[in-house]
Amino acid sequence: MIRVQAEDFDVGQELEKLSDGNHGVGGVCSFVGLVRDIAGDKTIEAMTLEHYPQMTEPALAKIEAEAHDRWPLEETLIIHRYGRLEPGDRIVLVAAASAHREAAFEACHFLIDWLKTQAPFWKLEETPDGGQWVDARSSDGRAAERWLTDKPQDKPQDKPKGKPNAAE
Amino acid sequence: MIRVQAEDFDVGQELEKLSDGNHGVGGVCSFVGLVRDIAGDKTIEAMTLEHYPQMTEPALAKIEAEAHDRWPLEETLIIHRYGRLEPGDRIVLVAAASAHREAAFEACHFLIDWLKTQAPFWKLEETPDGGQWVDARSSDGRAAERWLTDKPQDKPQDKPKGKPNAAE
Amino acid sequence: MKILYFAWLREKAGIGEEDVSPPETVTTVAELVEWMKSRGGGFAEAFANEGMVRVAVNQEHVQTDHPVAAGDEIAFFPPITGG
Amino acid sequence: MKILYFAWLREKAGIGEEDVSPPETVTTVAELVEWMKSRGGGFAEAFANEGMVRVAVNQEHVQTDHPVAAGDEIAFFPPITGG
Repeated sequence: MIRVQAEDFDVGQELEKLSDGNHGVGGVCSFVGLVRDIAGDKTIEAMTLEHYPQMTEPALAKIEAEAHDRWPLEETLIIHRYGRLEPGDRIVLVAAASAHREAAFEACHFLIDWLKTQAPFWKLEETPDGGQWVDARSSDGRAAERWLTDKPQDKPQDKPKGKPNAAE
Repeated sequence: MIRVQAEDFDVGQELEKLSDGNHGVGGVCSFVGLVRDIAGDKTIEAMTLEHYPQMTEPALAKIEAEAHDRWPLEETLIIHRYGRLEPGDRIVLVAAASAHREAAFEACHFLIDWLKTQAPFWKLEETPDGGQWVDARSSDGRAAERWLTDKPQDKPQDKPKGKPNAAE
Repeated sequence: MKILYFAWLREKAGIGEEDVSPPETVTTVAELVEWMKSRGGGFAEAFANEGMVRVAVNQEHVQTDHPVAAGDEIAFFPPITGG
Repeated sequence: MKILYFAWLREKAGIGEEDVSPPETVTTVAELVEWMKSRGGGFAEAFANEGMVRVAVNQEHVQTDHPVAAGDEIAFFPPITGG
């Protein structure tokens, strides 16, 4: 599930949908990104997220499909906001629901790492010195790259050893 | 923050508390564990979680303190239910809020892995063949053990390279 | 000392909680387990497979060489399956 | 072809979107960028540091050797800072 929107979202309600009526889900891992009030040594008054509307949804769909290719997932979710946001505001929600917790954690981590480098969004920070476009961080590039070599650790052919139980 | 309770919890409301009024939080990673309706090849009708009340809260507090020792966290949360639960019911919620997403992910993963082996809970599954105590899985033991050797990757002295920005 | 049993240990022992006064020669968890087994019945059954028994003394996970004394709260249970 | 600019490339170019008809010799992204720069002013400035420019042709991330043709939608932007 993918959404690109200016409005805020209700995290509890969104996560509920990932397992609603699906009793095969043992775990839901999620990550919410928020606007901080500092960046390095600068105070942030607000942040404006610009995006490339014609490309954003296809890019998110591709990232989501890639996660489903890599892990045994029941459902995934990406919600990304655009427009002007203030410190404490939610920017993004990614989540993965799976029978097994390792798959949920890895897929969720993958989703946010790939969003950082593959989803066409750009951030303009408002500081006391004026607006400033955020530079891409090399650490985000490295975080995304590790998924190019890492193999999923919880593919169906490589399930946890020992008897599975109903709670993951 | 720690809670042990029979009642369900509101995930959105609980996660909100982790960053409420704290604009230093850039990301909140969470994991919700749910009752599945199958375990191996058995149908699960319900699950009863027994615990050791005098020990549970101290054990959870210790797990939480350990997470704060290892990662730069703003806040953490563990809610664990006990009693009789049915497929689709929430069992546990763990979450970690940090300035940086790597710390949030690792701490959250650590919390659930350690809960699996350190928190005094035992699961009784109701199957068509009767009640069955769940065996501990060797994979859970290994998942917990990796944190005995792994070093946190996002300690203050080892921050992401590149200029930090207000969104994590 | 106060003894607590959980999960299938509780079911096998047939009791959740009891106060016991083992002989003075019982000074460690291992010795306590031996004495427990000597009581026979459900207790012998509960401790038949010692590899499956975990123990906490005064709410702390411990090994079987840990000392036990009058006034301690000692809990026996199978490996944890929380989370 | 339709050209889109985002973030500081948009600010430097002074425009968010335009339709252009480069000469027939322009067949790749790299050649398009060269032609863009030759138009001077804000365009030259936007592309001054090519290492900081990313490109998508018809909504797909591509490298600079990717072909371009009439009818394409070509977007220029700095490295992504989503999430």
